[in-house]
Amino acid sequence: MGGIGKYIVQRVLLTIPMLFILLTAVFLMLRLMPGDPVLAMLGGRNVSPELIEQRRKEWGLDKPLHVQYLNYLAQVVRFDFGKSSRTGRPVLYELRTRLPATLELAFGGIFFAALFGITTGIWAAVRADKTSDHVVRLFHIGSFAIPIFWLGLMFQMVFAVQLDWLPVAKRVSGIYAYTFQPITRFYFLDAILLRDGKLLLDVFKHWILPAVTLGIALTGFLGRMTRAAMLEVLDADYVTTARSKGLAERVVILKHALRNALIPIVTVMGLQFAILMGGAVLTETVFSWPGIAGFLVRSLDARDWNAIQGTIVFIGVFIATVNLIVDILYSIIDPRVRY
Amino acid sequence: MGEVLSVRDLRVVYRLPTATVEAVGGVSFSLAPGEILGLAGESGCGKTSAACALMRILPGTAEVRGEAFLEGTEILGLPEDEMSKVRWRRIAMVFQNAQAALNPTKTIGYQIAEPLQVHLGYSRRRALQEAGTLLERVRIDPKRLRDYPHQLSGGMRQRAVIAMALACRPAVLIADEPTTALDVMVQAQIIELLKELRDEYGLSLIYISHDLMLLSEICTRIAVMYAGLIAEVAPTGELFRKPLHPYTRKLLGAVTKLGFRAQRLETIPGSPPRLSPPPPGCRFASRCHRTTEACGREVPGLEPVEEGHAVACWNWRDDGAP
Amino acid sequence: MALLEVKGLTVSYPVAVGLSAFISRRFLVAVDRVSFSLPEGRTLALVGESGCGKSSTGLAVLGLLEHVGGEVLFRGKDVLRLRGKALKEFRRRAQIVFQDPYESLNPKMKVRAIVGEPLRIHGIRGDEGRLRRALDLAGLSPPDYFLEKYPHELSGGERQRVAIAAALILDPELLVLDEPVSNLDVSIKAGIMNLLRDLQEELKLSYLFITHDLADSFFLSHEVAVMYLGVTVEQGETEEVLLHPVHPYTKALLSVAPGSGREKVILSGDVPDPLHPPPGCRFHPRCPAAEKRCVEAPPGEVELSPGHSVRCVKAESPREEP
Amino acid sequence: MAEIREAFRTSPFGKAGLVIVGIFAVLAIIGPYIAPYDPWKTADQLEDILAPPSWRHPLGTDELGRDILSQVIYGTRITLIIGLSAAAIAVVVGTVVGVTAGYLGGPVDAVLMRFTDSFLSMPFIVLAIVIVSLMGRSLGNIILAIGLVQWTQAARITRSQTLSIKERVFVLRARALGAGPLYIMRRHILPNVLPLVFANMTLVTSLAILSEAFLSFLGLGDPTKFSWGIIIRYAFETGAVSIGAWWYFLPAGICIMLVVLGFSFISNTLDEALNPKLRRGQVVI
Repeated sequence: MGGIGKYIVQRVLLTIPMLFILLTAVFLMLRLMPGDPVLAMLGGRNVSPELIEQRRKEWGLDKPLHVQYLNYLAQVVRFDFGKSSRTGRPVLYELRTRLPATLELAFGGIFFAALFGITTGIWAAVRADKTSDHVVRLFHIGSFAIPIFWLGLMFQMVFAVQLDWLPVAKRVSGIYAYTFQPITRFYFLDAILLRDGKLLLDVFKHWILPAVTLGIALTGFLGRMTRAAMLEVLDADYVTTARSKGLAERVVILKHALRNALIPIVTVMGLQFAILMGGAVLTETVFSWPGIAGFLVRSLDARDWNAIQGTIVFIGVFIATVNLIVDILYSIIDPRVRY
Repeated sequence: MGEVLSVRDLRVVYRLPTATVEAVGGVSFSLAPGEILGLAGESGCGKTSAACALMRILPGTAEVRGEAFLEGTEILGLPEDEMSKVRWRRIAMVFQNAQAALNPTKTIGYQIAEPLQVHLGYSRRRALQEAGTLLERVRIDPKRLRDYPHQLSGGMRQRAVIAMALACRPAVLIADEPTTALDVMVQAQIIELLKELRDEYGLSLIYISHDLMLLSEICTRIAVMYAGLIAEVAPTGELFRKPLHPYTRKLLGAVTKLGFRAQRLETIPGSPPRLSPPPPGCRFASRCHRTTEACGREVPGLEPVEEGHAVACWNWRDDGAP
Repeated sequence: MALLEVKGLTVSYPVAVGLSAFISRRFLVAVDRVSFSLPEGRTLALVGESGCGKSSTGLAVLGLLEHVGGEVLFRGKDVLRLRGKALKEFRRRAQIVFQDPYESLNPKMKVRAIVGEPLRIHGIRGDEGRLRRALDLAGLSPPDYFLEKYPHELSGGERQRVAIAAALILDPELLVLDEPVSNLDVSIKAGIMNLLRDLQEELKLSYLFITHDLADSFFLSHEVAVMYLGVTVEQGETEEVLLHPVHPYTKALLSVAPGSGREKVILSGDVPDPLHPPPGCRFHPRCPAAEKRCVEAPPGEVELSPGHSVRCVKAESPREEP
Repeated sequence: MAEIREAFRTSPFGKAGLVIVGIFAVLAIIGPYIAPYDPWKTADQLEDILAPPSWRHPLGTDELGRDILSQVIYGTRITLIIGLSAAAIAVVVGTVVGVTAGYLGGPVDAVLMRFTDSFLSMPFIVLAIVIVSLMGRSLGNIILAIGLVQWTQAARITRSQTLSIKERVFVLRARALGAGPLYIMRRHILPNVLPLVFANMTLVTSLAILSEAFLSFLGLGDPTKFSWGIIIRYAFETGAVSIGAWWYFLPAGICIMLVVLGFSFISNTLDEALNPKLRRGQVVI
């Protein structure tokens, strides 16, 4: 199994140039965009030239580009993104405290996407070209076509405002906002650690709508992929062989077809994660969810330079890491991957 | 008596959205114990469709008619759950592309052991043990049970597929172009192995190939198919010595031979008829060099000529030996 | 003087082993110091199993590969060193026909464009007559029927004839035929083989005929070179080599060719991985007559009779028939 | 071409897609002439503020008493312009990068693809947000931003297609004839890649329309125009959800969904026509 270790090391090494390109791209984008970033950040017309110069110095933007670049890299390596001008706290602190919220939402999204997407995809492939297949495909395309924020608004209106079954927004109800001291900031985990059943229920009620919303946004992609991959596998000779060996259809599908169909699905999972984070921006905005994406949007509104740069780099590194994990996972399910 | 498999008037019709294609148009043959019957023919002649029909693994668009008695039991009309007990246990198949017939994410051992567990109720351990024995029998190191298909060479993969097919000791094995994708040397290895296994396990084989020369090396009898029908069937030696159907003769004349440099090779003008629907008379009539009025009117049946030799041609008598 | 003279031709391919391809590159030697000559109007067949380097040799001769060593003299000029106009002139005089007519024709182009393409590339004013003549030569008549068709509207044999027509339109002297009939049904293949022979006679073409089928090479070639793992083990007049083989590999290969009528010499195992070729004679691990000295050093080429040479130590010291 | 026509003929989804997109295209062209009101015209009377649908205002009014039906009709043109132009930018950039990387291979390919990968690992919405908020909220900038973040997919698809065509024997044959790289790209690679590019363009258009809606919803739309996303943004800002003003955000959302659905149907049908693997029911002979 030394092979896998070597593969992982190689894969990690390959991630480095990618991160480097990403960091450089972010840097260039933020510095070379038309328009003066300082002016843009200060956001007003009536700003004195002195203030502009002062800010420019403060942010090191008066130095030559390559010096700025090296400073930036040095910062990033130390995970030091400076202070947020909006909140006054270090950007890294802001991101760290918000990450659990985003992760809780993202896991929910992946969970529901897999639940709706993979199961319906398999179902559609097995019943290819029957009416149920067409219905499922329509559902897949439909879930892709619905603007996710709009879906969130609809859910809010139906389940929160009209039916009053679930809360409209936020992670917990108002009463907990002051009494509840988060430990891990993963609220599910916190509620369990605190042995507070009511809190757990409250957290779940707040979580379910945003998680389902985010999940549906991904269902279309995942479902279509699953169906296509499954169709291809079901057509393969080895599936015919498995069937003719006398295996029950359930065994053929679960043991022979599914694993092979999952291989291409896992490869796109990494890309899905980038889409998921994009979806999280919208979901967090709709549901006032206190996560990283919401933080980015508010930082943009406030022209909070350090926070914007820090958040983008953070998200990029985060997604690259997830892609890395997905790739390694892939090499484990597919024995054909040569280490 | 003593026939393992007897097929009567087998027909396969594909009902496609755009057309109805009669891929096999009424084929009858029988297989004696220990016999190796060759099904020869060019692409599209229906040889694979016929084989898959016997295994009952054709897609839903295909309609199968006729009868096939396997060890006395009619299998084409069996309910699917009965058939799934017969399939692989009494009649198994080796596909052309061994790479595709093996699941890339399961070990060779797992795949050979599977039918033993399903059909013979072996425990996992016993099945794997037996799989090891089978691998050894097809001359693969039993250590390779744990290998994945991509770790084997092309020849080994095909041998593993043969081991998988023979796991339950079936009475009949259908080999569909098992060596077409392989080199001659590996092909020779596989053929030698199949002959040995036939003797050892008392197998009967249906060997499908487009290569008449290859069939002459392994088969006891050869049936030449054309456009969904058997044109001629004869013991191997006899077919090569005394081919009667014009198609068989042309085919034999078209083959390049070692040691005999022909001035020209026989060619067959035109192309096989469309089978949607098939023409009314003899299907070879449009390409035949001697046709009579009967040829365009009615399909000739297989007419026995000698013991084991039959031909489907209206004019075989007039068309003296070559 | 020979039309084509190949001296010490070596072809290697860079091998990407997983992700490490970014860090280090290794080379696989597919063809190792192969020499032969092809006189005008004659056919040399390169035969061997897949991976023996015969196709690489064909492509290298046309200057289509990178990492090629040695000399390829076409009318005395080294193709591997030709550039610019001289290279283009060579490309006009040497053409290739590939194995798979489904693959070698651009599906988006009509026959007119495909056959006319060589004229366009070489900036020759294409007149209709030239197109028709090429189609006619390739046996596609009437040409008007074919000119406006797309490849998918043609049968396999017709497609291969289109490929041949496109190869003939520039009046070449050398044709590299890379398994031109391997994917075709017997009856269609026979027509193409006849055509190739007729064309050679009519146009005084020289063929480099690459094939895995010994019988085909027997039909079409004047000389044969047998390749194994990138090395020519035996070459000479076709009848000499294929009827009185000397090298143990040639003998084995001939014996397993279907219909050869020889006693089978079935070599066990597979051809070794070309990345790690065995030391000494490359054939020794599978050779039925191998001895100690075969491992020590690669055998030199021995000329048994004028034009018939073999690479085997047993032939070097002619004590007995190896 | 024949297989594409055949695919649309046999697929009800494909036909539905053409019809939906066709209707909205017509609406985009003639919209301003048939809209009942000027979408910017505010109400004179109080009862016209946030009024539910009525005969006077079939889709109700917003918090300033502006007619929502007219906003939606005006929005059609803006939405389609953004969608199609952004998709055009994305597909042109993507195709150039993809074909170049695929055909030239080697280091050029490696660099371009690493670059594409790093783009892919950035949520495109996040990138677009940053670009628009830095460059300003104008129609042109929004188109540019969406185009610049959507090209990666087109690049990947054309690259892999180029790679597979490059290995096809007919390309080798052209090389054997002495054809240069430009000739091969023009005569052999592009004709085989373009149909896929075209199919991809319909998909990217629907993604671009969604992206525009996302940006507008996040408050980054062009404030001088009405697009469907902006209407929903205004509804969100007004708190239409909590006061139950469903007519404010329902129509625009349904329009987005329909148009995206239409383009997706077309793209699916094209995919199936061009990718034989997805077709079913072949004969086994």
